[in-house]
Amino acid sequence: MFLIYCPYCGEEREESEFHAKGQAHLARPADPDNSSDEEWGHYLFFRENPRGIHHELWVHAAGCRKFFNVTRHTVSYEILETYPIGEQPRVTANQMEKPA
Amino acid sequence: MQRYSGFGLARHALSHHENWQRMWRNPTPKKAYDAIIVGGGGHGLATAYYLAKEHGITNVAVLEKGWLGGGNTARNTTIVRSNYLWDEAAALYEHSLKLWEGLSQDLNCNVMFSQRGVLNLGHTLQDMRDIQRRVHANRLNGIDSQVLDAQQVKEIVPILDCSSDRRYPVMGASWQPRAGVARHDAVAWGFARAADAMGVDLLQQTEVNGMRIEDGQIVGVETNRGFIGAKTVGCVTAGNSSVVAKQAGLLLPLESHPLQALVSEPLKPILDTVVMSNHVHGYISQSDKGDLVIGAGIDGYNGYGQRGSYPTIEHTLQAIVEMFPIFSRVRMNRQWGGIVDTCPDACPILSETDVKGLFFNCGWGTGGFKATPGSGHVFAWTLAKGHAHPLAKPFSINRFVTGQLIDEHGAAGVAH
Amino acid sequence: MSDAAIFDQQAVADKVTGQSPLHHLSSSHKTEGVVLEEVPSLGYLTLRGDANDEAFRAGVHKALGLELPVQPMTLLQSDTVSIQWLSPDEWMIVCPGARCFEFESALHEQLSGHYAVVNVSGGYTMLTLSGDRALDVLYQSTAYDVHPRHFGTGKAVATTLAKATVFLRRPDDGKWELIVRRSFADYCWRWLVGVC
Amino acid sequence: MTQPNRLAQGGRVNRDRPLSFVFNGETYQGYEGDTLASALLANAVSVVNRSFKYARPRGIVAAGAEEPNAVVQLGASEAAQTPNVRATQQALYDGLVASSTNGWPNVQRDVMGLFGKVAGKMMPPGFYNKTFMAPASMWMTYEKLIRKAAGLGRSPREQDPDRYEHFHRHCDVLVIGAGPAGLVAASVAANSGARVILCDEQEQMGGCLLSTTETLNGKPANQWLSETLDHLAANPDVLLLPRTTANGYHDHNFVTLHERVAEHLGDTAPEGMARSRMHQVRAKRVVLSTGSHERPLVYANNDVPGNFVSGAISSYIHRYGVVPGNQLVVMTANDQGYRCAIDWYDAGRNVVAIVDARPDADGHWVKQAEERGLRILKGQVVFDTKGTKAVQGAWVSAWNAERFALTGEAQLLECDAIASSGGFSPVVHLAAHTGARPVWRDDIQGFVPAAVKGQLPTGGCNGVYPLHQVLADALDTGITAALDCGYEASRFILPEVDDLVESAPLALFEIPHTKATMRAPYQFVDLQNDVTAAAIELATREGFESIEHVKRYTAMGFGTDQGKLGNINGMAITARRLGQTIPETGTTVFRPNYTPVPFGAIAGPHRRELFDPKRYTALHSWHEQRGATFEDVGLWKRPWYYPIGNESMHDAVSRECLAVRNKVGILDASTLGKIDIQGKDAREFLGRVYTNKWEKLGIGKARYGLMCKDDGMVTDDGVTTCLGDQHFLMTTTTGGAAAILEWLELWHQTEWPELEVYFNSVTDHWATITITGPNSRALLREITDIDLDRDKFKFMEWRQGTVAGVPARVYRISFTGELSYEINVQADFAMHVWQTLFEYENKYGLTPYGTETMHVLRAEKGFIIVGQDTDGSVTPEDLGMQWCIGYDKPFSWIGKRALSRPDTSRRDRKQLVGLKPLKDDVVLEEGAQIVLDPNQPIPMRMVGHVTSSYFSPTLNHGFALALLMDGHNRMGEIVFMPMPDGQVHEAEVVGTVFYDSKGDRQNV
Ligand SMILES: Cc1cc2nc3c(=O)[nH]c(=O)nc-3n(C[C@H](O)[C@H](O)[C@H](O)COP(=O)(O)OP(=O)(O)OC[C@H]3O[C@@H](n4cnc5c(N)ncnc54)[C@H](O)[C@@H]3O)c2cc1C
Ligand SMILES: NC(=O)c1ccc[n+]([C@@H]2O[C@H](COP(=O)([O-])OP(=O)(O)OC[C@H]3O[C@@H](n4cnc5c(N)ncnc54)[C@H](O)[C@@H]3O)[C@@H](O)[C@H]2O)c1
Ligand SMILES: Cc1cc2nc3c(=O)[nH]c(=O)nc-3n(C[C@H](O)[C@H](O)[C@H](O)COP(=O)(O)O)c2cc1C
Ligand SMILES: [Zn+2]
Repeated sequence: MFLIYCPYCGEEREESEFHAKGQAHLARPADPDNSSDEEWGHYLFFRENPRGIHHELWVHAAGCRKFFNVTRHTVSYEILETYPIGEQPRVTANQMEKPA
Repeated sequence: MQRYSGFGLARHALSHHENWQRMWRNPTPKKAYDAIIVGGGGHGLATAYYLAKEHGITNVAVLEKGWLGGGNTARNTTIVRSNYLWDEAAALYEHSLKLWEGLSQDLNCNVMFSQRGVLNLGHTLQDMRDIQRRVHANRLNGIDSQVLDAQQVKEIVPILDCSSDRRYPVMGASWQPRAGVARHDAVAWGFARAADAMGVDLLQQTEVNGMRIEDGQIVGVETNRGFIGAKTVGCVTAGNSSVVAKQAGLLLPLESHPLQALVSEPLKPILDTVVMSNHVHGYISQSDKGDLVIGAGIDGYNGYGQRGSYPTIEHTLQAIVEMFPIFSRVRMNRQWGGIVDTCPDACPILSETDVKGLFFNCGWGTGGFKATPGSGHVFAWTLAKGHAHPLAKPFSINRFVTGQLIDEHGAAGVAH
Repeated sequence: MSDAAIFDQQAVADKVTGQSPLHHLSSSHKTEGVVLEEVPSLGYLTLRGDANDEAFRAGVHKALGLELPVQPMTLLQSDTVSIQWLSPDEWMIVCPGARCFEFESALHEQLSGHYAVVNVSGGYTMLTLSGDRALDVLYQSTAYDVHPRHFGTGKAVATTLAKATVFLRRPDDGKWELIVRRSFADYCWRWLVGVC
Repeated sequence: MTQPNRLAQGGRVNRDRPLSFVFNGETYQGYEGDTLASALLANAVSVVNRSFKYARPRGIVAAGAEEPNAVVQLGASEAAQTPNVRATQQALYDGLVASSTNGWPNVQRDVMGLFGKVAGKMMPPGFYNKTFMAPASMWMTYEKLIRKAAGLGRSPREQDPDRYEHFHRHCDVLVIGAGPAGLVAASVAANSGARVILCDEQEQMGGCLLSTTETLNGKPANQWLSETLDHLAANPDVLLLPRTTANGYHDHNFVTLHERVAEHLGDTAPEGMARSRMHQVRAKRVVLSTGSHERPLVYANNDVPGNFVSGAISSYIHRYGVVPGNQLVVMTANDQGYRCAIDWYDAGRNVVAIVDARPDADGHWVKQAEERGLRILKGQVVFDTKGTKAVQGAWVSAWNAERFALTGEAQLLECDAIASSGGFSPVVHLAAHTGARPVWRDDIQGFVPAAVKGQLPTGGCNGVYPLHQVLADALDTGITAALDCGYEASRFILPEVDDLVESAPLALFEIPHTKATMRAPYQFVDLQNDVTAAAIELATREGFESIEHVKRYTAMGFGTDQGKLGNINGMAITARRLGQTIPETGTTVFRPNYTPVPFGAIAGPHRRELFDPKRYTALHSWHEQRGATFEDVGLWKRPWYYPIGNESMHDAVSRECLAVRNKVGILDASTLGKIDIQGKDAREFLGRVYTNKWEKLGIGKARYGLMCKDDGMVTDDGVTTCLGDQHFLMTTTTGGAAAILEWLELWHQTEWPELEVYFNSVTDHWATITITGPNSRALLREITDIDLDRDKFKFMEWRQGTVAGVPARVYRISFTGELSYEINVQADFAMHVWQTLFEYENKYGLTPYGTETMHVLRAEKGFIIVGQDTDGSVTPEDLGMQWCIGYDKPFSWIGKRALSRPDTSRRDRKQLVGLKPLKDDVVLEEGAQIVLDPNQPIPMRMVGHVTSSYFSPTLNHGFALALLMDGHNRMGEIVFMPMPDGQVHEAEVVGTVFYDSKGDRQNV
């Protein structure tokens, strides 16, 4: 039962106020009409689905209605950061692999 | 293999049960096998069993990172049915159901497959339309399936509250009499024991953490116990499939989510069938031990933690109490979660990959227990021949590129 | 001023009476320690715009006589109007129903560029909770921390009320305001009466 | 009746308040303050149940949550039946009625017990899986018998008369367990200014202080206890919750507490009171001061009633003034056993012997026992029990711990109670719920909680046992908790407690027998599930080497006690059989619930009426008064049809349809999703999310739009109107409203933030009243100032004005194919407008119609319903809606690319067509599957299905819409729908528009 820090409301809120929207930073191919079937299929369906550090998209549905990104560990469920759309994560899997 | 029977049991009782043999060996890994199955869940073990039994390929290892049958096989609500909507899915699950019907005898292990019937309730007009559509399709596919009205539902499950003043009254249901439940652990153990008896090496505590690929051909896997060679590798790792795929440089159209279930304390028999409701969202049966086995919904986020969020459990029990108000004082004993590998179209992947010799059997998501024998059977064929079994063909990974999805969402009621 | 199509939706003929979403229930419920009441027929305006834009803030101030709250979860109020922060670019303005168009027009007069004002008066109603046990009612209804240490006067949040959503506000020490959506009002009312 | 085992004084029961209760049909007396278990023991009721598998007589063994045997059926009435109540945790109340859950005809004489004796040997673990396979056809019969024998209590057959509450709580520090550790930690945190919740599952707070003889500040523990509780209670920021079990510890410090508000008061809660209450707590820090469970030892026949864990005996004596017997033998591997013996002796009963498995114990309690002259047998063990329904003696022998064997002569000590203590297991359950594995500590021979963020184990739970150390540990914990939450820690003066020297405990779990494990009498590990040491040995013999396999093969820990008493012993026994250590063997996974929680409590008030919100439109009460039947659409209640008198649905719908086609009908369309869209890029945005074009739509005009997901599948549709050059009103399907708004925001916020546009829901704000039919213009004209002239206010336009004196926007759009107006007014005024229209009811034949009629009328026109005629696998092209696809729009709109994928561009996909049954009176069944050859064998090749089907009173025949493979090329073909009853329906494939194909009627 997560407690999620909404970067817009500026406080932690109950998971029940949010919707999880899957993998973050999914870029729609810039030129869909000229993308291959493989590219389009990958964009639509293929996902990182990592065991460990995951960057994902959430929306504060019952609160400010804003979408934002969450870096979360998919085993411990620990939330390591939340950050607005357009920003890049500070905590990444590569970083975590290195000894602290 | 020591045969099981009532008579044998009596004989063993006389010798104080001191002469029972191991169900399976604990072998040391060989350097190489003809085929490696990654994942010792029900599907992986069934694959190994049918490889040995139907295709004579016995130089096989099943690599399991934990204990056999400890993944989703250990944590599902054991509902077995075949009343899927689309022809491709219906054919695969019905193939499986037919195998279930002789499985205890085939494996010489009682998997307690109990054909007590499954009801999928409808609570809205659209539910009923979907039910009718599915039942018509089932019937023409040769699957036993009927549409029932609320009165008929009430006759089958008198304790179900079918009154019209509920928030979502029961309008009717689909009913598959041949469907039911089975003893999940026994299924894994039965396949394991039978596969072991034919020479399959079951390697527990053996985690695959890398794939060795040469010139686009798989040559073996790296494990915590060293490299093990094989030119045919079948991955049957359910919730962890994306992780294993990544080791081969592959991305899959999967997301792993927590799916939870719970049991009540054991009760005297009170519920004789399986009742599932998609709309109110709960499903329930009573195990032979007496506990009510209740399935919850999937959690929206990705998770490998084998646990989910509390509101999901809360909502599920609201649904159960709504359908069965008499269970209000029954108590929840234990809850747990599994990691389900969900596919965008709620159908599995049984497929070759871009790596020669490397196959995946995954994406069963919230509903693959029922497919255990069928999936193993079809996947063994696929591994043995090197290309997809006719029943597996529609379930290729490639469908996500071409767009030929088999969308079982909603259409099949609850996904279990 | 945008090109938005607006008109005075409140300007009804004399004989016309409005109906609150709770007209079929009683408008107040009292039990020991709690008073639950409906305040019907208020005016509600959704305001959208850029809080970082000084002109926008100034325009709102001019139109409503109130600062635009830019701190998350704050509620600013005057005798007639209140503004509740809903998100960095969204606010809820509550005023007497009869003056709604006046404020809506004033905003359009003062604002320019990328902004929006939407009359949503038909879409909400307000419930108030007061009494010693009001907190107990809220503890049973929302997962948000309403303890006075965390939810001081002048705070306002958008959160959940049982299985509905709500704008929960604390305009003064003794009273809680709950703004609920019209179609959910019956549910919210019954829920609150149930836990009162 | 007397209570033979009740002491004349002592205990915390109120002897002035006798209570009578019934157990298995006999009436007994206990006192206020008793548990059902203490009252049964006071009355010397020894057999309380029969075991699950072998039907052996069972008695009470413990005094708390860990009790495996005393699980009873409670309730005097049918509705109040409560299965599987743990007698040790059920407070006694006057009139309590309970019975054993197993035993036929009764627990004293159980015929299954005989069967268990004979057949028990035939029932090793896994026996089900090894038998009942032949003949296969008999299995379902066998299964019925197996099921009959299973289960503990029974479910009530009537509805629960009680209600349950939910409370959401927030605090700085949640302290679970109000023993000395919890009390100190809570006090320190509270004194420091933190918001504190302190809960304990027992009727009274105090934990071990309730039954200790140790003194605090030189006074009986009770003094310090009540002072401390009073002090906490006086703090307004402290919430004290007795009778409250923390049953689940979830991620991010979310803990569920179950408070038994009225379970101690009676079968059903008193008027106005909930039976129980779930507190859902969000805490910054959670202090786990849950103490420890004492482990019994595993020896032969250790299940015979009269066998106890030693601490339970102390509890019964000190808390309830009950001594469960006269002659006690204690077996212990630590000093706890001595305390039990001393308590027994001090209560005036006889201690036969203290059997200490250690050769040389000499701690404080040992000396105390020696001072009392108690007989102590050192280096010896109790390995077997004499008796079946009650303990008659203990078989004792010297033993060799290294060789794990008995040595020397066995001797029988006659007694009527045996207490054992193998050591303590910290109550780590909650600490492990979020996935952390407990950590083994050799020094205490137990598992303690792993380090988890936000979690602070202390006292017994942390493996700290001597009271003075517990207090010091808890003080540190309280300070840490306060500091972690940002408070300055306050001073707290710990009570003075003697530092009593204890002798070193021995790690002991099972006791060898003269016979090998497989041949020895049952040595129970898990009493509730009849799991024995032999069963575990057998499991390992059969190759089950993971503790999780052992659990599942033997059912160890599966019971309602979840193995609180037996699991660690089972793990130790497994470890020994596998030749490995206990930490190598590990524990099984701990999961919620700590103790079982009623479904009703978890469901809370979200039942019946409040199970899910019912959404109502502003006109709902009118529909009700008019006798409408309602349909659930999403959360909404929509009028389905309005029967008059005894009219059937068919008749009502026919009447409503004809009224629309011939006169005028009225529909409450308020549930449609409505989204206000403003901004200079609004038009561009619409062009990206809809399949069709929007750049030219002028102010005052409306257009139908289709929306896809990026996989090319239709997801929503509706009419969007242009209100201003940069201002639009989008309508969505009723069910899709919230999802579509979120969908638009998703694209805007994540993909195209540069577009200047705002979306706001106005679904609830606008009420929408549709009047449709040839008379609609005349009707509306009666009450509007808008110029309705057909050329001034054209189809697919909107106008502003007043209707019935209410400012309104009127849209001339049609979902029926008739001349229609959709009147939008602020919802508060909808009823006025609606009622005003009905003043003309008779003049124009105004007829209210519901969703069913709406469906018939729209289907006659070939208008789709997303979700009924589509199912997530249908493209706009499949629907034949190419007219609604902007192939050449500059932006590659959502869904466009997917349409050219190999499968989506296939020509023979399933496509929407009309079906006209060859027989006029046939109405095809919705969902019916279509075949081309009705005579083929099963499995048949299906080529599509009927999506919508109705009888058209206008056309006077049935008609349908269907998705048909290659359907657009099959016009005029005959297709077949085989029915379950053997009938085959035949229909001709036709276009989707059945009525007014030119669309003249809506344009009049
Ligand atoms: C709560 C719940 C309820 C369900 N209810 C139903 C139901 O009622 N009916 C139904 O039909 N289905 C149900 N399912 C789904 C069903 O459980 C699964 O689809 C099915 O059990 C999958 O079987 P499997 O053998 O593929 O997977 P698993 O049993 O999960 O086996 C996969 C194995 O792979 C192993 N593994 C993973 N990674 C590696 C690695 N790198 N190296 C070695 N081994 C590895 C895992 O340890 C695991 O043992 C439910 C699932 C859950 C969680
Ligand atoms: N060798 C020894 O001397 C020895 C060994 C073991 C225990 N002890 C005694 O144990 C004491 C330890 O004190 P403590 O405070 O840690 O433990 P405690 O046993 O005194 O208190 C623990 C409390 O937690 C409650 N509890 C447990 N699980 C709960 C749950 N899930 N929800 C709500 N309540 C729950 C119990 O009802 C109990 O009241 C010492 O004072 C000592 O006397 C001594
Ligand atoms: C069909 C089924 C029935 C179960 N019945 C019980 C039960 O009666 N008692 C119990 O404690 N657990 C029961 N469990 C749950 C298991 O104890 C366990 O939680 C589950 O297998 C997941 O494993 P884990 O909790 O060890 O991760 C059952 C599980 C399944 C799948
Ligand atoms: Zn927010």
